[in-house]
Amino acid sequence: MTLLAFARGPALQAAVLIMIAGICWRLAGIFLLRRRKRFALPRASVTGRIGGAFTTILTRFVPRRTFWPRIAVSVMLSGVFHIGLLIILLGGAPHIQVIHQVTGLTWPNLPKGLIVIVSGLTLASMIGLLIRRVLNPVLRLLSTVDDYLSWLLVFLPVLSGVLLSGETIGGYGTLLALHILSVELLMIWLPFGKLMHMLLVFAGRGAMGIDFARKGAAT
Amino acid sequence: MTDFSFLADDALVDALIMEIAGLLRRLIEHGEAGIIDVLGLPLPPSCVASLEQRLGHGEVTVRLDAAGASEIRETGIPGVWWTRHSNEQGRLVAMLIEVTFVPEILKANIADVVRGAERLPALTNVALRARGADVALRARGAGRPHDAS
Amino acid sequence: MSPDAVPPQPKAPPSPANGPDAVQVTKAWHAFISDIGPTAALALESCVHCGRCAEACQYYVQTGDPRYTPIHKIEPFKQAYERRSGPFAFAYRLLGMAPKVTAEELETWQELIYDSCNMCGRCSLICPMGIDIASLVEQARHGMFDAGLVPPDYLGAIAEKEHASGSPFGLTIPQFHDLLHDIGRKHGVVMHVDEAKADIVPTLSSIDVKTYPASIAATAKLLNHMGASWTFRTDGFDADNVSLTAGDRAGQRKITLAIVQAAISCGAKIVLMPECGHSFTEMRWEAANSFGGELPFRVLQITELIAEGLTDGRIRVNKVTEAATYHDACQLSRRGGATAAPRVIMAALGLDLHEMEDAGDTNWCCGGGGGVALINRAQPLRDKAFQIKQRQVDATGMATVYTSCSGCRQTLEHGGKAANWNKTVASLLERVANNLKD
Amino acid sequence: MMHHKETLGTMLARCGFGRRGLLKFAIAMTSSLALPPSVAPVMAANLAKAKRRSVIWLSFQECTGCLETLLRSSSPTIDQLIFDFISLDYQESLMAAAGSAAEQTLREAMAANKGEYLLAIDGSIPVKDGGVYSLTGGRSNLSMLEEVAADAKAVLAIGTCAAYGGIPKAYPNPTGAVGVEDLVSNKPIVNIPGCPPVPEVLSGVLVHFISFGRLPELDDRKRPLAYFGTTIHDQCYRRPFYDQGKFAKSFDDDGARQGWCLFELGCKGPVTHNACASLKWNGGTSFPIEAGHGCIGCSEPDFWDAGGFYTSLAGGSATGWKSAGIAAAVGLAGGAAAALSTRIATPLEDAPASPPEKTPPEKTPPDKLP
Repeated sequence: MTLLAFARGPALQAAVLIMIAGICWRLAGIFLLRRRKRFALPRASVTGRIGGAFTTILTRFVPRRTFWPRIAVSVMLSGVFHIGLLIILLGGAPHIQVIHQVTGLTWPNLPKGLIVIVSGLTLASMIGLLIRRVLNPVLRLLSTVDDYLSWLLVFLPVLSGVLLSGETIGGYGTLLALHILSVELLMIWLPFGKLMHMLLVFAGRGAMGIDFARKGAAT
Repeated sequence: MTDFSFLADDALVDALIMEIAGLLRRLIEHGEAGIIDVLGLPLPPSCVASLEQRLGHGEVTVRLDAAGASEIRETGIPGVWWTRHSNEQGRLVAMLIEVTFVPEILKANIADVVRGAERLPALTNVALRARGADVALRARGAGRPHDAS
Repeated sequence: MSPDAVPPQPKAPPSPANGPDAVQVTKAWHAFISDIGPTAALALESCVHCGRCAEACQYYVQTGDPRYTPIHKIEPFKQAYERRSGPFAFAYRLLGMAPKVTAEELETWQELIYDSCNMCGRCSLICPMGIDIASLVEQARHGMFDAGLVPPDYLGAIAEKEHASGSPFGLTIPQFHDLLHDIGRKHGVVMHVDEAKADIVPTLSSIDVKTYPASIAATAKLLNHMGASWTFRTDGFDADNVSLTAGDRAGQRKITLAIVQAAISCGAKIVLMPECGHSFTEMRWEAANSFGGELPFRVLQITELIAEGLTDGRIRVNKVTEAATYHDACQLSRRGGATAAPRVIMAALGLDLHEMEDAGDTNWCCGGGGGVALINRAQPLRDKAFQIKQRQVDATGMATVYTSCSGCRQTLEHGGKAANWNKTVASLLERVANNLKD
Repeated sequence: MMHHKETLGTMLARCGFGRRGLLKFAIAMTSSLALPPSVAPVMAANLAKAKRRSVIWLSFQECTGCLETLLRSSSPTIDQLIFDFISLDYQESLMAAAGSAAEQTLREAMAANKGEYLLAIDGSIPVKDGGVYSLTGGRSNLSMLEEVAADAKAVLAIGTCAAYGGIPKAYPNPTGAVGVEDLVSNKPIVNIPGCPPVPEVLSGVLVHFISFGRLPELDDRKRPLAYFGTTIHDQCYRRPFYDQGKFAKSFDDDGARQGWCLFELGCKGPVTHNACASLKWNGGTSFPIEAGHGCIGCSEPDFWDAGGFYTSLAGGSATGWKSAGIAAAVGLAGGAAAALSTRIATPLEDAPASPPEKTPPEKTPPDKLP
């Protein structure tokens, strides 16, 4: 059993199962709490519940213009990071291959050179985010071990991915194994820490969207 | 084969020419021969072709038949030889740029010369008649050079 | 039952003299987690510590003190949630990851949860994760109240008095009855008080009773002009609901249900909320939940009523030649969705409105809402918040700033006096009442 | 007949190959062994003077594929003759003798060249149940290996089976097959994996051994670095398509016809160390990828169990839906338990006052004033 066979075999299966169980556990733990019935009559001129949820989910991707000056750095860095990560995951040929294996969907991939450039930008933005988290007094006050651990568990896959695409140290086999193992660490930690925000972001914004749309208030 | 022409050939060609110049200077000053194993270098075929074309043709072209065909050609630069060796299946097994007065392989090897010398006496008319061979008497076909027995 | 759950019985808040001890700490986190539904749980679970909410909060923006980061204000209660009712609560307790909330912690957090938070919801608007931090602070206040940690000077005191007597200033019903008729006589307005049947039951903010009686008269004048059948109800008039801002759930429900019962007993079709922010949020969106069913009447804020009256002709006003700017009350516009009504009114009045920067949904809070105006030691913080509003109004170059919330009006006036600011702060209701066209 | 004292040079001359042929062969070998060109004359000289080197070839649990490919019958070439020169003293498939006579030959060869003969092995060695699953003349390969390897100068494990256990070692490995390196530790071992291995690699190793008296430089898996230092992927002529992200999606789509990269069709080139892409097969004719099929990684240990030949390296053996379902159920149960315990711990104490039986007021439409 080579490291790669281990990474693509039992380790992958264990990570997937832990992630699925963890996600279901956390979501069930949240959504099965007692729900207070809301009796107040919604405002007449209001979009429906689904409309409200979607508006907030979409509009919160871009902060309101008036906030930009004060959060420009945060928006820029996290924007480059998230969009970069999305391009890597949805544009990289091997990633499409994995998605195809799981879902059967496939689509044309971006050239590897472009993906490497985007990965470089993503790494840079992540380092920027880390520096900001350490230096900014607000972020230093808020940050917990989970923030730094989650940062690391996302940084390692992107870094190993870049090294893999360059096929430099240790050759393709070892680098691919390390890349997959680092993703598996991410998958294992995902449900229990900050990375769960990948799912909670939609649920959270949706919940707020529904509540505020009911009141006809700003979403 | 994929066309690699888009790669910047000139840089590679220039580098090789500089190396050949270095080997030539060493040959002139110290009499030391030098060899560049072209097949061993990760060069695109277009670059090898433009180098060979740039070095040009000299006065000597030798065809060698030994364990497959080989061609040893002096380039336009005296002392710089372009050698191609193929094996019995005709596959190119080595391509060299030899910087020397005359490539080693052209010289007859002492062991072969000694064996050749032992065979020579057998070719005289007296030896042939002694063996009752009527071949020479008919004096029609001249003996082909490597007809050993 | 989790081992150390204490059967909660709401009673008058204990005197906070000797500071919180273990029992009160338990009551604190128990009150907080007692009504956490999926939405609140989602909010507590999805914070990614990006720090953007600080950039929207006037207290961080003006002081630069990271402690005023909105999400940080509920940190001890978030830990309590994780330890007690989060999905992985058993793991947090087992591994001791979220430390137990300590008494000292609660005490230091009092200033963060009360003095430096108007529950204005501007942070909820910037949060990329869609966390309604304002409502979490409100829930945190439930905990602080149960632990007897409401700032005593004088939000705690007023909340106590309101819980006991039904009015923040402890007015008895007869005193209040006479007061209304005095205002009617002084302003020459027919007052309807405690009539058996009426279509509209207006409610009052105690700030108006104390400082702006003219706006009470204006309300009466307006309703008479409309020819509607209306009456004040002394058995259900206090719109303020200081208990809400203090975190006293029992008091909040008692005050709210008093209004509901009064309105039902006289068959009202509309309960009218005065020029006040939190009262509208409480009555319009929360009262039905306390009532446990759909309210048998509509709840309208006074600006909504005027806007509707102007559009269907029941209210007619004379044009005014005046230019002014308008300050939105957070609970009415951002949190309440009634941003449009004042604009309709000012347009009908022909008032030349110069909107200030960040008007409407993303307005900066006046600094007085959410009970902060009733906390003396919060004065420096309020002044800092006021500076933003001062800059914004000065930028419009207008001499007058209208508003539809007496809380804002009083806070802006006090701030203005302190900074000898030569602007007049006026009520939109009174402007309408003084320009009715009979 | 072989003259024991004869040198390779005289033997080649006898077969019509002069020293030029030998020098040319040495030049080709130096290039393929990635040695500096100046080494060629030295190698040629050493080869000429090289004395007979006895080789004993033991075939264990094997399919004779390695033997087939190494001793092919195409026109006699120099490396073919070198094989003859090394006087393969014992090879069950090739030698005339059989049965006890064959054993006798083996013992004689071992005695005559004690400590000097090369031991070439193809096929894995089953060790389960005392090695009973592969016997030669009633003797287990296990015991034969121990005995013969003891006096060998070096051991050549030819083919993935001999090197790493190969296909017999694939799960569930009923015979307990292992590679030579798992059993022999006190001898220099050269692994020449591949199923079958590239023929030129063996001649390269032999020539290096004969001309320099020592084995070529090996990597951490004891493979000659000259041939196994890079992966197929590194030397693959389709690499530009890989870099441009042009992948064949099926074996007969237009991408495949244009010779695009076969990564998505399961090619294991990137993780397989071998010289197929540079030396190619059948005298440089072609190699699997050039023929349009992905590399299956046959020279890597446990290649048979390293995921399907047609699942791409990027894929993995994902969990089945059933086990995923179970995991989800476990999660939901845990979450539900947590939520339930919270509900119990926080009874609805502020039950709202029961609303009076409401006389349903006629519904005023929300927008109209009374």
